[in-house]
Amino acid sequence: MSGLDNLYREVIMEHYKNPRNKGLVEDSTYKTFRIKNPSCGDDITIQSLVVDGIIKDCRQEGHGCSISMASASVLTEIMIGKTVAEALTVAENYLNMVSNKEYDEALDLEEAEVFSGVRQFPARVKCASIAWVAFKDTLK
Amino acid sequence: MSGLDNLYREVIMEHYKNPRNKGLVEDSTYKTFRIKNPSCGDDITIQSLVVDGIIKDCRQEGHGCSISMASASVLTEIMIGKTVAEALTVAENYLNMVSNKEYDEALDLEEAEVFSGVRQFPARVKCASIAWVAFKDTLK
Amino acid sequence: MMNNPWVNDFPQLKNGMIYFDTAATSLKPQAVIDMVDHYYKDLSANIHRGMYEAAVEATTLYEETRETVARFIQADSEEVIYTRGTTSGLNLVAFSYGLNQLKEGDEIIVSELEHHSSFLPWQAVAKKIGAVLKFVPLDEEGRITIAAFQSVLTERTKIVALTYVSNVMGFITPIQEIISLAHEVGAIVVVDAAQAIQHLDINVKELDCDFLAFSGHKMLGPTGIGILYGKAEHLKIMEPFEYGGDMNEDVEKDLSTWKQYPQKFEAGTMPIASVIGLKTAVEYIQNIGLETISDHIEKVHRYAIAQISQIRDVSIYNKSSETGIIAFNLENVPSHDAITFFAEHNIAIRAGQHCAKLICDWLGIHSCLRASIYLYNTYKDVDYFTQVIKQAVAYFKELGF
Amino acid sequence: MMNNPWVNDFPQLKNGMIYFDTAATSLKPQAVIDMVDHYYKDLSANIHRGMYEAAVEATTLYEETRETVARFIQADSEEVIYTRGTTSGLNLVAFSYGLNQLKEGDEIIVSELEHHSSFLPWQAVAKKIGAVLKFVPLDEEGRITIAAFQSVLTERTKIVALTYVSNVMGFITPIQEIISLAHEVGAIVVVDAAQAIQHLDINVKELDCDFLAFSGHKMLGPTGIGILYGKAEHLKIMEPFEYGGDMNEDVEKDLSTWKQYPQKFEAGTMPIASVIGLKTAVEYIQNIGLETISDHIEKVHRYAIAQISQIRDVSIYNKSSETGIIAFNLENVPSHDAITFFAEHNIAIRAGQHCAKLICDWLGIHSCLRASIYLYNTYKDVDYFTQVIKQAVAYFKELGF
Ligand SMILES: Cc1ncc(COP(=O)(O)O)c(C=O)c1O
Ligand SMILES: Cc1ncc(COP(=O)(O)O)c(C=O)c1O
Repeated sequence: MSGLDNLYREVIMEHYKNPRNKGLVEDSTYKTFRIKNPSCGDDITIQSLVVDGIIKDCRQEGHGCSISMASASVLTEIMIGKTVAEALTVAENYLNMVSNKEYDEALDLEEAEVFSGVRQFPARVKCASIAWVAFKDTLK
Repeated sequence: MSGLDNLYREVIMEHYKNPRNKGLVEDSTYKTFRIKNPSCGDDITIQSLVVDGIIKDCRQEGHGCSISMASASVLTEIMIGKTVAEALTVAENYLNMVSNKEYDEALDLEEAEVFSGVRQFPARVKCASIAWVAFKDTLK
Repeated sequence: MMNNPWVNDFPQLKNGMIYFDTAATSLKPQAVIDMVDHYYKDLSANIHRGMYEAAVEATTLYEETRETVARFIQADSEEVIYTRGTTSGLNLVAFSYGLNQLKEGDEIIVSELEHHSSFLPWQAVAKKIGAVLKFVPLDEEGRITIAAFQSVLTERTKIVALTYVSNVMGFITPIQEIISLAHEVGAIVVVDAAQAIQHLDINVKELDCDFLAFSGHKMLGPTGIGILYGKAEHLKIMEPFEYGGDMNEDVEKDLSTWKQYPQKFEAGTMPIASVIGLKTAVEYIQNIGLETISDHIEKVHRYAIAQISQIRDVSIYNKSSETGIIAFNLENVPSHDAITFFAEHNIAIRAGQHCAKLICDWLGIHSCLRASIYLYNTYKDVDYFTQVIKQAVAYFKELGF
Repeated sequence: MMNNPWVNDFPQLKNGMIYFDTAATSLKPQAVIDMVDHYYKDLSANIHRGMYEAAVEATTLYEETRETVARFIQADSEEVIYTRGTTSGLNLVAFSYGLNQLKEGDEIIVSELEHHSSFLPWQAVAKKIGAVLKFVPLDEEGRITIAAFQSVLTERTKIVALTYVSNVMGFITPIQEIISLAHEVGAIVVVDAAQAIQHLDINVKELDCDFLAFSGHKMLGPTGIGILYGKAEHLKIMEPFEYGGDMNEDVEKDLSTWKQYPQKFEAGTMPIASVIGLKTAVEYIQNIGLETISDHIEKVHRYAIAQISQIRDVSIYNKSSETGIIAFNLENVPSHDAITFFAEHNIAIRAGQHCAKLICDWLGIHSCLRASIYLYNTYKDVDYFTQVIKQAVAYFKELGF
């Protein structure tokens, strides 16, 4: 069971039960991106507000498994306040980490670090990635 | 080589080189049926003239391998003069013989008997059948 | 409790996995694997056009498969078309028959129980033509009933496209009665038998269905092969769906002509190894007998329902399923969280929408777990499964779900 | 003369058959057979939606195949679509791209060298739309030349659908130059690579082709799987060809949306075992190297031509073929008579029109024999073949042909 416990870390459960920055805003200065994963029923929307190259706000909404929900919540918390360049670097490294590819281990992924357990569960990589992929798209 | 010699019997070669009843007639009282086998390039047309239930004439035309050409030639020779019912019985039995199914061995297939060697060559059954199938269709 | 005499025929069960995912794809008996192997090792040869021994044997097996399948469903062998699978077969009907026969305002009856492969082709055709999709209202259990079907059947109904057995609910559609009602108004009926063929004795002549499609890989056969049955009178008038080698009679620069059905629908090199393997799969099923198979499934299924429905915090959506499919959720646990627990315990079940989103919508859920029971499942499998479900419920509860 | 180091990899050669029929379908190396077996024995599981180990491994192998194939032809992996074979791939282009992009009067360039699978889909599309089919005039040998291509290329040309290597003549089309000329007038180029992929190092980015299709079974891989490469910019705008499970993003009763390419073109359960086997086939070819393979074929082919062209009463139609295909006839002997003689001598060659009737028409013959040389053929095979041809000539002459 150590594998599973590694996946369902306390921080993750905490974010799942108390999601941060949840709920979308109706504001066209936000960039919005939605991703659905029809095979599992995940449906996540991310919104970002970028002002002068800095992410001023980041919102999330949707439904799905605990990993996808928690990773969306963690994402928004981490990203607010970062420059777009920083945000992209963190997102890139996070996505590489969860999919067990090479990533910059020196880089501080902050709370997102807790998703490292996903690496042992290839079938859950998508769950942990979906919000972050949507986020990257809001910065395009 | 005995198998091959069994296939290329003298009678067959004789019909191949001197085809009987070759050439179609332009006469709408004849029933005409054409079959093409696109994978081997066989192309055979059979014509029958039936008067009062008796096959008065039978013509053939086309191109293909020696077996298909000879069997068309033998067909026309055998069928002329037969009643439609007799003709169908002979054709049915011939087709069963070449495809190695059960057939009435007591029935006289006349010269068509020489095609019995085809049974050993499943891939040539179509060659030996094509004219006879077309013939049956002219009687429909 | 008796020992399951078939388990040993399935090499994949040797590694201790508990396989409850037959509705996605079935395991393959050794005999089928051997047949595919035989083709690749000894017969690798393209069919219909070779004269050498391997080509002749391959061609013979290939055409014998058609006859075997035809006898299995009581069709004539010319009415049996090889396809890539159920999906391809249903698309063939929608685009080669539907698109050419329907006109604006015509009605197509489907249901929310349809697998996407039975629904989306008709949605696409309806959109192209301006035809109208109508849904059979499901009863409170989620079933298609005859009365509900009658409530949407009209003189404008031209196509009825329904699943024989739902891949989520496992319910059997009263298809025979539906077919005869549909024919009364001149509609044709396309039956998705992907989940029926491995459970029910299907006689297409008696059903009088117009088309019926299924997949080899869900009936103990290889991947990449499916069957489309079509009534001769329809196949005769249909245009080919794909054009290419082997389906034509004559090719000229300006005009070509096609072979008779079924060949006119089989363009290019077909999945020969899979076709041949399907023959063995059908024979394997026939040797055991569909009645024996469904008896076994029914017993194990009843046992499973009795056990699982006693577990608190588990919702089963289809307790009365006739075909060994159990759709369920652990309360408050998204199915993708739950499934990982089962995978860790070497149990193969499935989570998600099962390519049938409309029935999830109807159930008011985002997704669910699906366990499907087949021939090679045992009471012991169910006991272990029950125990793991209990553990899962406890585990996720403790995590705070 | 060196021993052929690859013969032993091919179990089918163990029974003494001389296999000169690779252009129809290739033999399979043991490694490919083992991979297919591995799937059926250990991994039988539907992909993309399972969490258990077998499903995860099957999914991984399935997607790795896409990457392996992508690297093999220098494509991006999203541009690699799994199909049932070349025929299906070319139909997909004709009906999903062609039918929607062409309008009346547009011109489609094809040639008499086309396999029916590369010609008939476009003939059908042209007929539906009122587009015009134009044929590249072949040179005296039967080749497509750049000058001849230019003579039919106009501002109205929208599609160029040509074979890379002819399956009867074995000639290599100067496709790279043709592609760049076609692009100058804004036409797109669909390459039939069914006979090229196992001989030539193909770099789709360098070729700059718009679509390129080939089959697994002709390149040492399983039956029932093919690849369609398409440029991202085209795939993006194309409608799906088949609709069903796994290719949709959202399904609602009234409207559905599709996944990105390549998934939007892969409806329903794909031929998983064959996909996975294709990976091994590509790797087998890569390990040996296409250059080594074509060197070997060229040597054996040159040797064969030298031998066979000395036999009286044999006509060879393509002495200068670059790819090991020999199209020939025994004088006055219909090819179907001749072939039986070779089959009796355990030589696998092919007779007929080879799904390429237009080139038979062009050659002025009804049909011909075709021997195709590949990796596993040896000089000894050629010696035996030569001897049997001589015997055949004598045999049929004596019979009176
Ligand atoms: C040049 C060419 N194109 C297309 C095809 C069709 O390939 P398949 O039958 O695998 O679909 C073939 C092989 O038959 C071929 O040789
Ligand atoms: C009811 C039903 N219809 C259609 C399909 C599609 O079958 P395939 O994916 O083999 O084409 C399936 C299986 O996925 C199914 O369960």
